Amino acid sequence: MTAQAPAEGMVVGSNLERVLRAGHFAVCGEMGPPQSCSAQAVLNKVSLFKGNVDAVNLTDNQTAIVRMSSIAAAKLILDEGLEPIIQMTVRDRNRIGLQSDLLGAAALGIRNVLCLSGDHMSFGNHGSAKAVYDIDSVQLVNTVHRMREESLLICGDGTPPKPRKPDAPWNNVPTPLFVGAASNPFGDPLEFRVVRLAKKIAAGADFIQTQAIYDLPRFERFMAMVRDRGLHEKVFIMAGVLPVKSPRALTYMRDDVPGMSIPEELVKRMEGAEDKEEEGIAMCVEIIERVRAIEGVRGVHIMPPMWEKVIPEIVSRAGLLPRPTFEGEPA
Amino acid sequence: MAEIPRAAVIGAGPAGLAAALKLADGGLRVLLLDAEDRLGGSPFEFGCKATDRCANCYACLTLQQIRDVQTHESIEVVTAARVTDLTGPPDGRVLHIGDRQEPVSGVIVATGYRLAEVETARPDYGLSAVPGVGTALELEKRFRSGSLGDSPPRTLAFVQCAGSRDSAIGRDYCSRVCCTYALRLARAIHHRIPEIEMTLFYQDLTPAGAGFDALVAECESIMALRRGLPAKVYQEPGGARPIVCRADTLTGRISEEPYDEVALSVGLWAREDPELESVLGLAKDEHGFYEGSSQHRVLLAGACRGPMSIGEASEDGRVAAAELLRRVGTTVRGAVAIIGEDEHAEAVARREGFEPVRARAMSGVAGAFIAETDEAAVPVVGGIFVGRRADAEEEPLPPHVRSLYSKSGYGKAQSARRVAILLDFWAPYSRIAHEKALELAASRTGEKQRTWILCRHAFTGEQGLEALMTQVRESGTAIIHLPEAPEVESGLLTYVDPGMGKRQELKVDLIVAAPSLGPTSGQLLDLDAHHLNGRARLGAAHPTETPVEELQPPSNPHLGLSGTPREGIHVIGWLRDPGTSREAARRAEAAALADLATPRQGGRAEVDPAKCAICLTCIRACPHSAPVAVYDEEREKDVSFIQPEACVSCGLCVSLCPASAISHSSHSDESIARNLEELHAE
Amino acid sequence: MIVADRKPLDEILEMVGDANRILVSACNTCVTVCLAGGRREAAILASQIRIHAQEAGRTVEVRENCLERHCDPEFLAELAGELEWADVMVSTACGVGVNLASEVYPSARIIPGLNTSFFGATDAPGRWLEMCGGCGDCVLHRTGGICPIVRCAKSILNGPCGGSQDGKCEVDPDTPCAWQEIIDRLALQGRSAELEAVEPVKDWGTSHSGGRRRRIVDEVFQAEGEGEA
Amino acid sequence: MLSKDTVAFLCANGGQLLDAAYPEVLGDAVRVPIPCASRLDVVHVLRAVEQGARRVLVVACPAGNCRSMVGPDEAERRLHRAAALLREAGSHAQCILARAAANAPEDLRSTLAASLEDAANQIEEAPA
Repeated sequence: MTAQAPAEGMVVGSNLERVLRAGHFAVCGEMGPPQSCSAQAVLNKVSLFKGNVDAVNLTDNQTAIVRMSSIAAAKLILDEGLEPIIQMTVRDRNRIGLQSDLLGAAALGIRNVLCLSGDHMSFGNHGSAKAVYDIDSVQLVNTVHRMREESLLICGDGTPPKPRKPDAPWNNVPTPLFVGAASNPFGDPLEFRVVRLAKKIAAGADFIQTQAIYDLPRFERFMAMVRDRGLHEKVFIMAGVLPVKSPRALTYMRDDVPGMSIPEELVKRMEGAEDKEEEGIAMCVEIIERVRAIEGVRGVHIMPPMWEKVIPEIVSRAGLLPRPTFEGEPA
Repeated sequence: MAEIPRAAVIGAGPAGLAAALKLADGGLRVLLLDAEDRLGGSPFEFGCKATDRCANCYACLTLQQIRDVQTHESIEVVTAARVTDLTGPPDGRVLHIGDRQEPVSGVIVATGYRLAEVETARPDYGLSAVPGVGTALELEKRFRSGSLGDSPPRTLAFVQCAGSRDSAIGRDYCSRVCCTYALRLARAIHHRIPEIEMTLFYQDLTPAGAGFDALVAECESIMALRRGLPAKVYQEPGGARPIVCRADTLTGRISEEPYDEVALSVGLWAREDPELESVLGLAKDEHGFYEGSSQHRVLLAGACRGPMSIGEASEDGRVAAAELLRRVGTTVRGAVAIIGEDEHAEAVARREGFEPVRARAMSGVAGAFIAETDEAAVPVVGGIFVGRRADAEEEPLPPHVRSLYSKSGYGKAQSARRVAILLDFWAPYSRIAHEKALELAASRTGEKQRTWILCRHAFTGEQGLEALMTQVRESGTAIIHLPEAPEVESGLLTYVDPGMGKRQELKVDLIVAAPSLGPTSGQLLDLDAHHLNGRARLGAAHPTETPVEELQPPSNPHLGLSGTPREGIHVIGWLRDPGTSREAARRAEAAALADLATPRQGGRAEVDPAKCAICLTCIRACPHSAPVAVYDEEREKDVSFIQPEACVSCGLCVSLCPASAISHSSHSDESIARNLEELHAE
Repeated sequence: MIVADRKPLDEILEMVGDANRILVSACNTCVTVCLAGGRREAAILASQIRIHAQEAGRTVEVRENCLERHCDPEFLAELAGELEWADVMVSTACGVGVNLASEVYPSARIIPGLNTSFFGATDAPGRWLEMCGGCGDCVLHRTGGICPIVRCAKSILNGPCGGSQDGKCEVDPDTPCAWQEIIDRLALQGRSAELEAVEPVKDWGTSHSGGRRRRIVDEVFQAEGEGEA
Repeated sequence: MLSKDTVAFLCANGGQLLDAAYPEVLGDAVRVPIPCASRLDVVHVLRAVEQGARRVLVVACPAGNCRSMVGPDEAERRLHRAAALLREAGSHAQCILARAAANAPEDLRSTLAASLEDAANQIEEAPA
């Protein structure tokens, strides 16, 4: 499928942005960089995503476990022709480090960034690390937005192309990044989740990826509140889905992952299934079909933990193939 | 003070010991006499019946009282003493103790009781004749020495009322303490030797004080409690075990069951001492208990007046002592706050020489109490929180049921033809309800009138109630025991007869029942600006207002039957143990007052304001609310101050203070360090 | 107040090393109130040091004292004589006290007996909770009196994060989520709308990031030399 | 049989009375009278060990039988802390809390017997 990219409102012209602005139902995948410097480990997975998704999230030291930098991993897949979305948490870098990495990522051709608080370091393998949390995720969204729209850093300085010379006129260079933020429709308190989403939009978020959705009624309530405030027209909301291959994975998320809501009938359904992997895929496809029908949901974000090989099947069974392609270079 | 002759106390059991201490603390010199060659009276024989918790039997307090009289400089103890005469004019009485002649200002008789002669009174119980039959006291001694545990019986039966509640032998009164004694002993035995299967045979379970319901419930889960006393206990033919033969009062069936051991709960009989009775002019009731004396300033205390528990006897001793002190005129009294409505309490307060102040709340700590009346704030020496009046607001009863306590309910019930009186179904058991029901039944003498009393328990603990119960039974009132409340409709009661197991219907014209009575609405407030000459800043240990329900004091022998953790605050009546309207309840009020008039003895905790960091640790930790924050003008800062009257000198704050700013006058760090030096003294 | 915790004895003993004359110096201010380093705790530590030496077959001499405050040089003057005698001083004051005592007595070996933890308040007898991060730029008026800097594990100014569940923090299910508390508190005060505004990035320059902080009251402070002028 | 290396802190309303009536139970232990178990001071326990005690015994009242309400519980908490402090300091002194009313020597005896047996077991288990 080839489509003409609508130029209207386009800010950076990343593949993801073009898909969304063209009104397609977008599909993102997610990849955890390796706990080593193995580039091969990253490259091995590229084929699973290519042609099946519009962009791939590269996690930033997910669950506070040290992994290859998301920017480096992003560059590796970018070179293979796969579009990355770098995740960026405020846990490990202060405003200097964050802005420096944003400039660097954009320089490498990365065009999408997802701003996060990050899992607390007490969950990871360096529990005794010093927390940074200089700015929070909402402020990071605004930082990226400002670097792109106003070519300004947090401190108010511009981003000139060359080192500053006294009295020399220059034009600041904007940092072209399509900025996203996360939203958890299942965190407490529910009403405030929508307020916080609004704050992220006000801060400049272009797209939203949600926490993995299992509890559809609650997600529907959330989306209704989103629509009541007209937020779905101000931001591209992509629903998170997470396929599982065992009931244990569900109960683990229910009991041990903060901010998750897992209906009991799904656990029972997985427990009763003969082919658990097949059931997990079927369940995921069903959820994609359900969320796609909800007004205001503009795409889906598939995050199979350590199970990337299932992506092609899910995307295909959910009727999301082929993915749109665009002629010409991004604007 | 030296001119006042000594007061004599005859009998050094709990009543006599308590009386002696009270008199001595009140400023009199005391001569404490006992016929035995040791102090302690009957409770000296009893052991501790605690499980994981204190059983509240008060027996251990006797040792404390003995220590206190022996170390009190105003008390002389004479054992193996025999009172032979009381001579002289009213203002110059002389007590003769053998050859010794001692001028006395007054005499308190506290000679206690004796155990029933079961061998002769109830030979059919086989005591001293059938192997395996003994008294509960003997059983307790074997339990304490460990010999019971070394070779425990498989089955053990307690038999209540051996020698009491038995008109055939002229003892138609309840000994009041034996049910609680046997149940506590059984619970203690179960705690240590759970494999013994125990059964207790009783007529009615007689409560003694707060917590009885809980004790019964606990015992029901560890042993069999069976209504109906044995007719006899005899030796197994060809065997060695005692056989308990009885007719079950619920089912009417006769059973003969062997037990490895049978323990008889021996009743309390009046002591007989013709010489003493004649010397002191003691009048006796029909059962031989003392009722009064014809002599000037001869007062009675404890179980010589009738069966009572150790705790009651101690309180009774204090009341008698307070009375004697008042007559001798040595005590300083003050105003006392009465919180909750009770004319009796006020009358008793006046009788005891206090000025009652009817208050809605009180605040402060001992030594600095303020009673809040509708008009003013009045300083008082203490506070008595009483239960509410019986005709005050009540907890709701089921429809069609009138309150036994309301004037209209009671009045209608007097004239109606067929009346059912329901006792402890919608309210915990109370002796006052029982008394009222019996009075109501006894007043219904009309020819066509019929009365049924339905209850879970029927008790006869109070003297006089036994006879009343017999009277109403004989005049045709049916007393029906049910494990749970009957179904109630208008004029109709339906229940399952526990004997026949069949549903029964009872048609009546009126149903009255005892409702549960809510507490009085008084409050104990915290310190405010009135206190400690306006210096008090905060007393943080308690919320600013303590509703009286929350003042429910824990059962604790050291607090007596009315005391609370806060010195000077007593809780009595409905809030504590709903007794009858008879004398015992009045004496509990008097005992509470008696405690207020005596300055507390013992050491003190004291704060060094220079070291105090006003960290509030002591204020928060003290269970007696003795420490308060006050403004120290010299240092221009808040410091902790321990109100001496409120302090019980336990030393808790001394050992907690992080600034080591609190010292203890009798147990200082230095004196404890000296004790520890003994470690080197090889 | 400053809330602190006794260091494990092993750590203290390692710092004390083979010193024979040991002074344990307590502080009668915050650390007394939080039951970490007052007279009593100093006496306990001294006793432990003696018992440990005894078990090891050594003899040490331990003295104890308590100053009103370790954070004022005038009170520290009391230590002069004792420090002449002592090989080492274990301070059961907070870190402030250890700093100042070391500055006043630069040649003395002064070691910390406590780990200084936080600025907190008594929540219940025997429990203290951190309440303030001392960031130098207070925002409590905007957060209903609840400090997001120390009460939120991620110091989020636009909270809560996605891990807040049932009012609890994702880091510790026993800890309330500060942002849930802020939301509830502002709702109680009818100020929920205020939370819609994006809180801008914080200036940490007033906090520890700015290096050693100082506070001067001109009215009282006299710079060196000024006094004589 | 307790010897002089045992220090017994005795509450005035329980332990002291028990000891007066049944002195054989505590044998030669060094008696330290305290007004209530809540006067038990961690510092005093440590001092006792400093002075050579190998065993510290506190005789407190049974639950619900304390004149000051909280003495036995307070004593238990403090003795617990003292035991931890002693272990931290490398001492093997034993800390025992007995709850016995004044008229319950058998309760004190059985607590002591159990504790002494525990101590004996610990010594046996410890490497030579």
